[in-house]
Parts: sequence; structure tokens; C-alpha cells
Amino acid sequence: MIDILLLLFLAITAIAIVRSRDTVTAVMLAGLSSLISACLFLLLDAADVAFTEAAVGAGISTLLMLSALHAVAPTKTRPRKVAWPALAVALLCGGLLAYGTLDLPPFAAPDNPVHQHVANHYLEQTNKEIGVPNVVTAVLASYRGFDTLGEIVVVFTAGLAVLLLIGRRRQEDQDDDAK
Amino acid sequence: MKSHLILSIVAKFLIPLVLLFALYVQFHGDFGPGGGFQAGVIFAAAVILHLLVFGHAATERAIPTSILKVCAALGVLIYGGVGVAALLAGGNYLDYNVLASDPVAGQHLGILLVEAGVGLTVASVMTLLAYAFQQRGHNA
Amino acid sequence: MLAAAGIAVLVSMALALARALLGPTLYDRILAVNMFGTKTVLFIALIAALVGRGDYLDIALLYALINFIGVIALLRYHEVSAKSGSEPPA
Amino acid sequence: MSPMEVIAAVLLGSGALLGVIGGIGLHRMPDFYTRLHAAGVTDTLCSALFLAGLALHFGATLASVKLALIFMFLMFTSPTSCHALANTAFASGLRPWQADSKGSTPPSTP
Repeated sequence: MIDILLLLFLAITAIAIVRSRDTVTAVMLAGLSSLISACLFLLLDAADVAFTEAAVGAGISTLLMLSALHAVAPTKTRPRKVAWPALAVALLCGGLLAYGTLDLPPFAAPDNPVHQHVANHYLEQTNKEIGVPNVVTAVLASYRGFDTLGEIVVVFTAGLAVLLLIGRRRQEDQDDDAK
Repeated sequence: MKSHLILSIVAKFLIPLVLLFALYVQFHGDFGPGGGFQAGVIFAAAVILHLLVFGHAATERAIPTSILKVCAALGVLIYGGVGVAALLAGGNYLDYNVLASDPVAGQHLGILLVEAGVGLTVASVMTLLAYAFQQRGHNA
Repeated sequence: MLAAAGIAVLVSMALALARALLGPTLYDRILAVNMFGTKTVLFIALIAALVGRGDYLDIALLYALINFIGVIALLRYHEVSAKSGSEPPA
Repeated sequence: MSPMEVIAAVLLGSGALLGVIGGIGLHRMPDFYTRLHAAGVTDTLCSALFLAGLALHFGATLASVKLALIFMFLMFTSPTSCHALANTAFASGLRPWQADSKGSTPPSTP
């Protein structure tokens, strides 16, 4: 019951984000929707995912988006015209995805393929092989160490790219000021 | 908001606690929810609070950009270095079992180092981004 | 007892969300988002009590801090943009 | 129910009630500053009572310490953000609505 109510909140917030004419409001509501998703993840017993969603989605990305809006002048108005072809494409895609879920195995059934593959090995052997109580950490840092290395390189590269794009301009502006 | 006395007092009190909480999340990740990524993000959030309340010059004096740039690369280097260390010790890349005398201790050491690398890189990159945007805003 | 309190928190979350969507000024929205965040902290703490897992409280603790930083950021950046004269306060 | 549970239920109930009252106040009040009054004042006491009730539910464990920490953070951050909000709103030119100024409809925008 609670999840349905939270999903309703999420849907209302998503529609409000699309309809808001003010970028600051949109960013604020995006932070709210992340927070509601974090609650939903928590209800699904995924504490680590909820933690990440609250820290990254509701926290740092909202902060960074606000500071990015501060760097560019925030736009206030936008045409309220409905783009019918885009709406049709979005509805079609959503409908196809919803149709696709009909073929998925039932939610949380114990004989689902996802529970038959490596998950059992992780759950049963982590304590013996790694000795870490939190299985998520063991999977992220040890069993899937390569993936996390990839992630961290992505974060590093993205930061490098932003600094190359924005940091350089700053230097030139300073030179212009000096002249 | 430059002259908000209440805000700056509360921020002064709060920032060390947020940094402490970030360290708790970093090193408690083995036992509860959390880990390097989240800890880095919380650390960066604390720095951003400092940036918002005390301005860019004060934050730059506390944590200079040059150090952050080194730290961002250092985190990736630590992560990759653990992998190379495992190679040199006779295992596969990122196979922590060979890092210490017994496999479980090796895994503990490996996870600790790897999480430290992740936290360092994430915290530095996020702070650098906030600095960059803040400077652009002052310029505009 | 916990379930009834949970329903009350959800009701106040819904009221705050409605105010965040209705506005009318940006400050009303920020106030409502702040209140929604506080209520969510309470809701997460309540889930932790219902499930009986104390480590969920880390998330509530985190959000109590992040919420404050977010509100300060909203105010700070909005104030700067309002002062520069590029737009009137919403 | 043990006396502890009764106290916990009373605390939780009054906290939840205050939360709902704050939410209603957010809609019933005519302008921003009165809404700030409704939400900001109830928010702090609501979370204090609520977290105290939950702490009694958890008993003397690490969880209660964490609840006390959350309470301490909220106790500092919630009034501060309300203060900053009111200050910024006033500085940006939003004036409080007064009953004798114009009819019963509050100004929606400054």
C-alpha cells in the first residue's frame, strides 16, 4: 500500500517537473523525486541503493545542477505547446516497455533466473571468501572489482572533461581582464 | 547572505560533523550501507556547504585546487596500484587474496584500499566541479 | 501504533508535496521541499523501526544533513541571480 | 502494553499530529510568512517528539544514539533554514500580507 502511494507521489512529481516553467523549480522537484525513489528502494530492502540515491541523486547532483544554473542564467519561461509527435513516440515506447514486462518472470519468485546464477554463490560464500558482513560491498569492491575500476575511471574522466571545458575559459577571461 | 551570522555559526558547527559522518560511511561500508562512493559524495557536500556560506576564496584557502587535482588522479592510481600489486604478488589483476598472508586478510586490505581510492577520487572530482561552476558564476 | 504514525507522516508528506507543486512563490516551494525532506527523514526512521534494522538510520541521518545543504544552496544561488537583476524574484 | 510503549505511542501520536497540523497550516495560511510560521514551528517539535518515540521503541541500542544524532542535526538545521528562508525572502522584496491592506485575497506574487 505504501509503495503504491509513494509511486503516486513519484508520478505526480515527474509530471510537475515536465510542466514547470522555471528551471530552479524543476531541479528542486528532481531532487524530491530522487528522495521518493530512495524511500521506495528502502521499502524494497535495498539499503545500499537507497543510500546512494539519497547521497548522489538527491544530494550532490541537485547541488551541482543548482551551481550549474548559477553559472548560466536560469531561463524562466518556455513555450507551453504540447509536442504531439514527441508525446506519441513517448507513449508508444512506454507502451512497448509495459508490454515487455508481461514476459518477465513474476516479481521475487525464488526460481527466477536472477536468483539461480551467481547470486547464491555470493550470498553463501561471501562470509568465507571475503569475511565482510555487507555482501554489497564485497560484490562491488572484490567480486566485481573491474566494474568499479571502470566506474571510477568514468568519474575521473568526466571531471577532467568538465575542467577542460570550463576551467580553460576562465583562464582566458582572466587574461582578457588583465589586458 | 554573506552576512548571515546564524548561518555561518551553524555551518561552522555542522561542517566537521558532516566530514566525520563521511569518514564513518567510508570505513563502515563493510558492515552497513555505504562505501567509498557515498562517502566521497558526502565529503564533497560538506565542502560545498563551506563554499556556499564562506565564499570561494575561503574554501580555496582551506582546500586548494592544485591538491584536489592531485587527489583526483591519486584515487584512480591507488585503485590501479592495488591491481598491479596483486599482479606482482603472483595473483590475477585485482585478486586481493595474495595481498596478505591469508586470503581473508588480503581481501580486507584490498577492499579497504580500493574503497579509499574510490572515495578520494569522487570527493576531489565533485569538489572540483563545484569550484569550477562557482567561478563561472562569479564571472558571469 | 507505528503504522498509524506512518500514515500520518505520509499525509503530511502529501500536503507538503501539494504545496511544493502549487507554489505560488519560489520561497513557498523551497519551504515545502524542506518540510517534505524533514518528513521523509522521519518516514525513513519509521521504516527502520518497522523493519527493526538500525543501520537504515544512516540514510535518515544523511538526508537530514543533505536537506539542509540543499536548502542553503537553493537560497544562495537564487539570491545571487535575483541580485544580478537578470530576473525578478519568482 | 508496558508503560514504555504507552509513552512511546503518546510521543509518536503527538508528533504525527503536529506534522499533519503543520501540513494543513501550509495550505490554510494566506501568505508565505504565515506558512513559514505554520511549517517551520511545527516541524522541529514534530521531529523531536517523533524521534523520541522511536528511540523508546528501539530501547538502549546504537539505533537510539543515531536517532539522538538525527534529532540534534534537525534541531540545528531546521530553524536555521527557516531563518535563512525568511531572511532571503524579505531581502528579495517579498512583503508580509496584512489583513487591512486589501480584502481577503493575499497577493500571490510580490
